[in-house]
Amino acid sequence: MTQSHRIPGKGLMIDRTRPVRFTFDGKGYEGFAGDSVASALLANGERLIGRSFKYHRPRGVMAAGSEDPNSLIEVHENGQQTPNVRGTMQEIFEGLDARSQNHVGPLNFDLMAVNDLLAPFFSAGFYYKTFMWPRAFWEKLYEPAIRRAAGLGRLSGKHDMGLYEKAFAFCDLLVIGAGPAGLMAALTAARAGAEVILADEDRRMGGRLLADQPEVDGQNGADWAASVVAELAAMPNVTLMTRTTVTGVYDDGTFGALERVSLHRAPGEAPRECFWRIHAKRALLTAGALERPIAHPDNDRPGVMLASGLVGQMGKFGVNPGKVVIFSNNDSGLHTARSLTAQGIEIAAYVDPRPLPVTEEFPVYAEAEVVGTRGRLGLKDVSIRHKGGTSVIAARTLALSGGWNPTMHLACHLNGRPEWSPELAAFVAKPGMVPGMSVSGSAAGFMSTRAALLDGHQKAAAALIELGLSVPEISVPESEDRPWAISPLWAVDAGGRAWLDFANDVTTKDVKLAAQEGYSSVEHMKRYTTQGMAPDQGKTSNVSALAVLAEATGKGIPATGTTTYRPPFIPVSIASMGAGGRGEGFAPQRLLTSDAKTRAMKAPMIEAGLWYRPSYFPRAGETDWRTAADREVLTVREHVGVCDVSTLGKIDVQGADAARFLDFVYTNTMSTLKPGRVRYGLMLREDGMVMDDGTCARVAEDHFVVTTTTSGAGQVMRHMDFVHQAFCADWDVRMISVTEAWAQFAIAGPKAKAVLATLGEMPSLPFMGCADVTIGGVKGRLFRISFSGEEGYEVAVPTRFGTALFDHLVATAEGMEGCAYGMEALNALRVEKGFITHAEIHGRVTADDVGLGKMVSAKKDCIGKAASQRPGLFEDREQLVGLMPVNQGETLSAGAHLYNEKDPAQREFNQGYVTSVAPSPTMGCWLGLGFLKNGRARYGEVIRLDDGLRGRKVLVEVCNPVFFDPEGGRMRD
Amino acid sequence: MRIPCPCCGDRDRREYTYYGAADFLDRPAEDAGLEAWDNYLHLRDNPAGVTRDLWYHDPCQSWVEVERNTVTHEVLSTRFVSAKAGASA
Amino acid sequence: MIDLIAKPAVSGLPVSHGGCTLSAFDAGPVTSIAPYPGRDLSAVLPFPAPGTVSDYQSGRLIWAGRDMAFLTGVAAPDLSGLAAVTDQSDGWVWALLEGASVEAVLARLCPLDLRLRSFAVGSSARSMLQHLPILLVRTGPESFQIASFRSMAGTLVHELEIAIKGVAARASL
Amino acid sequence: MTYSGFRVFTQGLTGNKGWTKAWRQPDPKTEYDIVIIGGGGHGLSTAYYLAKNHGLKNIAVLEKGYLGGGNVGRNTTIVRANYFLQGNSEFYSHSLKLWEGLESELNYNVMHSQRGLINLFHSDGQRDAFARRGNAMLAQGDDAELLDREGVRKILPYLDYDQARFPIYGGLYHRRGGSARHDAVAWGFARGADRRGVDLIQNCEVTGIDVANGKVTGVQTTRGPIRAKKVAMVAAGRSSQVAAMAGMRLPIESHILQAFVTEGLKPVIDHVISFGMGHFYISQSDKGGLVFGGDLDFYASYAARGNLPMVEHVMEAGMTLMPMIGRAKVLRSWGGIMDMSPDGSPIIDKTHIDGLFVNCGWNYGGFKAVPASGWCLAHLMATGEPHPVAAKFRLDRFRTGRNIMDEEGTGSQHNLH
Repeated sequence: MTQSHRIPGKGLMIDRTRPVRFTFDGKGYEGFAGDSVASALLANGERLIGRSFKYHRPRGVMAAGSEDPNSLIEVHENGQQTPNVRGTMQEIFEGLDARSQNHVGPLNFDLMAVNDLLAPFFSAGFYYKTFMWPRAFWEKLYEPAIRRAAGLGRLSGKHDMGLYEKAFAFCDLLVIGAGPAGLMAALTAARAGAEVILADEDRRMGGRLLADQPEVDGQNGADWAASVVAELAAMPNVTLMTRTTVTGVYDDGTFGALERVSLHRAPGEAPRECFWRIHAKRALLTAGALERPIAHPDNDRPGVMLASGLVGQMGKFGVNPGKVVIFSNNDSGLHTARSLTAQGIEIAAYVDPRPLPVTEEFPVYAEAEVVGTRGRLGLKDVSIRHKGGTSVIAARTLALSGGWNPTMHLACHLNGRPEWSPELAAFVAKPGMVPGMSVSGSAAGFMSTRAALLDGHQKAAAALIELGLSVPEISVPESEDRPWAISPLWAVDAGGRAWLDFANDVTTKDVKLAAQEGYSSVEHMKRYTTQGMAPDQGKTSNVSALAVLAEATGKGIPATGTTTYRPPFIPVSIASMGAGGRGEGFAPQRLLTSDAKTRAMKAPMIEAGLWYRPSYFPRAGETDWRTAADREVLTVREHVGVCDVSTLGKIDVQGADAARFLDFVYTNTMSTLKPGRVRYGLMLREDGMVMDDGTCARVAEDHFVVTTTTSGAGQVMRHMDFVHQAFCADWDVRMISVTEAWAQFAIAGPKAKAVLATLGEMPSLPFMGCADVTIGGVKGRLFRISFSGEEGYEVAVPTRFGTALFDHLVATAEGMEGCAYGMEALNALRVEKGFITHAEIHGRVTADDVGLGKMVSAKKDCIGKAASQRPGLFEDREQLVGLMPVNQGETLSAGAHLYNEKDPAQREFNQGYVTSVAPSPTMGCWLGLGFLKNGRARYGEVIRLDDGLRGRKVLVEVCNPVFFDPEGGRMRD
Repeated sequence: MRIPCPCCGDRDRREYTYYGAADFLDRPAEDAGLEAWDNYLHLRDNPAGVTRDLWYHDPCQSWVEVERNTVTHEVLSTRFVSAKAGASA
Repeated sequence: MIDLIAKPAVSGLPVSHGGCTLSAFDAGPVTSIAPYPGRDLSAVLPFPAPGTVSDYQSGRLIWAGRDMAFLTGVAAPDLSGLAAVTDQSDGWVWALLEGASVEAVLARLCPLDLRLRSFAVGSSARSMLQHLPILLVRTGPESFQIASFRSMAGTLVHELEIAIKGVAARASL
Repeated sequence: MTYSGFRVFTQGLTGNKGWTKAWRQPDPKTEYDIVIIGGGGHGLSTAYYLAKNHGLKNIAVLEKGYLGGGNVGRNTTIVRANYFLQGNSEFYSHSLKLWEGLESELNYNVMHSQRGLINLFHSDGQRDAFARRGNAMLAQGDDAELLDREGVRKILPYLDYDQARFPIYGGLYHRRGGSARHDAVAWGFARGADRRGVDLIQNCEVTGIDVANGKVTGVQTTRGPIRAKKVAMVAAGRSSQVAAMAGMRLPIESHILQAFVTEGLKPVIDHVISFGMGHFYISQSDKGGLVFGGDLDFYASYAARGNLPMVEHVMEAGMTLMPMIGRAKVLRSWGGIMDMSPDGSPIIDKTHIDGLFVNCGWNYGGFKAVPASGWCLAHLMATGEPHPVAAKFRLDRFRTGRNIMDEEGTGSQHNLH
């Protein structure tokens, strides 16, 4: 019968006019709109929902919120699946496909349940003591078996293409949890005009007012909550965030929060989840309290619930629990028994270890304990040990109430440690653990509704005063104000296995064994038994487990202390916190003005920093990169080539002290440079190693334009800002990046001047000269510099004209037997000339290592100079050399190591390594650059390039790194 | 974590680049010797408590000296590093 | 004689979803002005305080970072000896974001408190939009101008469009 | 008591009542030959090898909190020998060899799993740098293979090969790389040291280091003064504070490194994957959780917790590399305090105080070093000479510029980590 276990007329959250069909393990069920998977299954009489982690014991729903340790399911849609979803949190929608997880064979006959029989051998930490022999069996046999058995749900293995988002929010007061204290606090602050964010995990605000529905202000508490929410919703200074769990507290009033935006709907256009970064000037933690079970033998069967879970499932969803036994050590359990009775539920027994001089409408077993249960796939009966002996009582539901743990986890996220409250038998937050945040309501141990309402108001008032706002007149409504008392009972001593951590299958025996073996600090116990490490993060088990440990060690609970509470409060998907990162979103893409044209020419693009640059420009018939690159190189050497070099960083440096400043950041002297001239510059880090290189053009007396490498641009700008602001802020110098303002193209080759001539009247520049020019009426800049060794120019125009200029240059060059060239050719050209890039200046080399020691001016200080002169940097260093194969046909490879010809390829014999290689059509062989011990003294020596990784051994001759045109005549006139 | 930029106001940590202890402002003379440079570049008090360190507010390009606590992450004060060099702001 | 044709920084705009529209606009000439230490520019132009925008002739001076403002819309006056001046007209892509949900859209990308109370009309800020550097100006209760590096125009539009769509899609829930 | 499968079986039959303590809980004596400050992985392994390799008996390890409570119990458990600079190369190679025999050495299953480590690269330049690294590994006698894109795809079919922002060019495969169960390493060395007579003293904070005439004479602790002939500072995460007690300033800045673990999942990632471009690395624990992390939070801190910008960066890197993990949920996060040395390489050395030794500067990589670090420090303390594989881990290398080992090439100065 469908929805057989629904109480007529009950269930605030469900809409009985809207039936919703879904499947669980392929079987169709009907629930109502507003149901969770857990409540809908319970309403259909299903108690078994999953299997435990280690012993594969049958497990049912225990709670009504995110703390539930048992109801882990997979949610499937369109070939994608989400594992480890709490059945208590997943709202049902039409067509929802929910499945149980972690079993072999059907859920009700899990073959892995054999583990339960082997439990004596699977004690805490057993795996540290075995599986050690033979050694080779670990990776081959033991570990794969353990891995297969472990784990819970499954990922699909397919890319998660769902939409996720992140967002920022700001407020004066963040109220975390919309129960009685939270609602009262939000109302108080909102009426004071504060900007308030009220966040609640549930889809409807009210917290426990929706579950046990006490009277508030003369009406049902749920109705009172609805009226407060309605008032708040109408106020412009209030933001209500439902289905939103605050997951972590970070520094300076920053909170992480997960909003389940559309998980309650069939997949559509809206984001699945949104991860919020909320910055709040003040915060109130009103997250309530979580009930804990009592450890007694076989307390883990489906049908055993937390009393609060039962009350929640009844009040919110109208779930009918059948005949109920309640086992409680505190007054809220007794209240629940009375309340259920009043609602017509049969309480078969109320069991309490305390002496209780009460007469009730239901059987009360005082000074009694539950010592066992039966029912393989669902509870059948409960054994109660009492003064008169042991009674077995038939029941469908056993509700446990072992007391309440205030939900103060968030208050501990900044390393604060809570303190033990003997009255509450629980840990509570201390004031000031999170600056600007206070804890209120039952999260602070105020157990009655009236006390929570009052406290919420008072804590909000205190926050308002701190915010400089006045506290509005507001009457705190009347409500139940029952006293509450508890007599701690953590575990029933009656033999058998009594569960503490239901999710990870940790029993009292495991905790005691940890203590017995000396793992007696709470951290050791947790790590040895794995208690608290399951998806529920020990929400229902941590305090009980450490109490059992404290008893075993005799240290007492306060001295035992808690483990560290860390974010996130509930598990948070990687996709939500990583929203925007998928695919291209991880980092911005920077596109050249030549990008479209380049791609149209079918050039494969490669990443250069955040930029995309062409690798080569293939022509018809060219089947590989090598053919194209060789052609491009020879074209540059013989005719002319065009290359977009706009990715190089360009920094505009101006002011009367600009030259003086550049003298300080470059190793060489820029102040002697004449206007209209360009100089190569080398920049060190303060540790003396080469940071970057580039050119420095003096475009006017007090105006320079310096270039950086593509990847070094950001670091160089920061560095120059630092040097300026930290050491010479009073100098007349200002810097700004102009990288983006100019599109710049290299024109290189014997016909460069001819190409240039098509741009209009161009000045005749000497090598390393620069000038302002006008191109087609547009102001531009012309530099005569060369990274190819040929006569070379770089022409720059405002970026908007870059596309047009590139098109023109390529067309013009092609008309002169020239071409566009890409990074492969650029690399070959510069290797032929021995020009360095970041492959050589990789962060571990000095100016001297790359043969530029003389560029560190002796006449002045500069950044990095002092450290570069340390004695150890001149001993036994590897120096930049050129490498040519002895046998011209052989291929060189970068990353290979260098050895003397006869030495083995072993570390002790290492002589250096290869940084760059290129096939050189000019020289007719591969060329390499590398670093070799004492290399400059070894030109002419034959050594071995050894690339064991690629099985390559090549004899190479050490030579000057400038292979081609060492005099540089081709670059000059 | 939030750090007040002296010109932009309170900003998220994600807008900053970190640059280590403020010792780095006290640059020795070129010829101060190995010990002085070792002290400047490498050796650190590295206090568990109040420290002064350097942050670059990337959006506005200001270098900021921050006084803060390395144990609590509390930010106590901030100022431009240029305030020391005696100019600008 | 070569004739260079200018190309806009961005294509594919405007885009509009759920009452929020992203469009490109021409900021006119843009000049960075960075006064040298101790110089007073007030005789020439009203250099804006951090986070503000001031009017200059028919253009605007937008505070754009430490010791720097962008003069947009008009040519820069002679500031020789007073300030470093560079042409930034081509360095940036400018976009206009308008509509009732602008704050919600920007809240998905920018770590600033952009609620009207905190970021009034006429405010400017340097910040970031997802991983892009931006200059932001509030031009109205429901409109912002956003400038970012020109080479990143595609990413700028892409990020904003995702956010606009995401905010719009929530209306269907 | 010796552990074995048979013992697990017989104990299981008798209610597991017979398991004895893994280590004693002795009170401190007034004098030891050697006192080691710090009961983490490195301190415990130092004590173990002092006893095992050098026959020394009268040793105490002083731990402020509980054994293994620092970074050895909070890390992403990667074990590898894939360094390329001389100095590091031989040391980590030695350490990996020790790992390979650790279970039988300690009679404790540390679950060292050589499932293979793959470092991805995303450009020709990165491939060249990794080739250099791989050749260094081969030259050291360790294993390395260079995979191209298709080679990576065969092993890791679930990465996003089509649209990742930084396309996968290939990877450096280190088959002997893998992971281990971090706590078990600390506990295994603790139990081994204890069985050889070392006193492991928990909840004993060192409050002072006694020096007379340039020679160390003992330590002051919260459990009273303890005399000692030799003292080793093995307190990564608090190195600067401990050294300050001896009047020393170290080349160390303390930084936060966060790491994350998801809820348990059935096996889905069978290797250790390192995505350098996104500063992201990931593996799956035997228990089923995805264990992953990223780069430093980048600010000096002793708070042992991090902030959201780096959390988000790590998650975004995961999503760009392998969007199939999107629906895995992060269960816990933590922040470890890293001893960052200027060049990113460690220090195992004597100090200017006779009898006082320092072991610090492990940066992000201390876990895999645990066996060799103890082995080498024990050697130095027992013989007075640096062990050959740790000979370059000198304290004065920054001052002299000699043998700086800056693997990342970002600069041998603190602010450029």
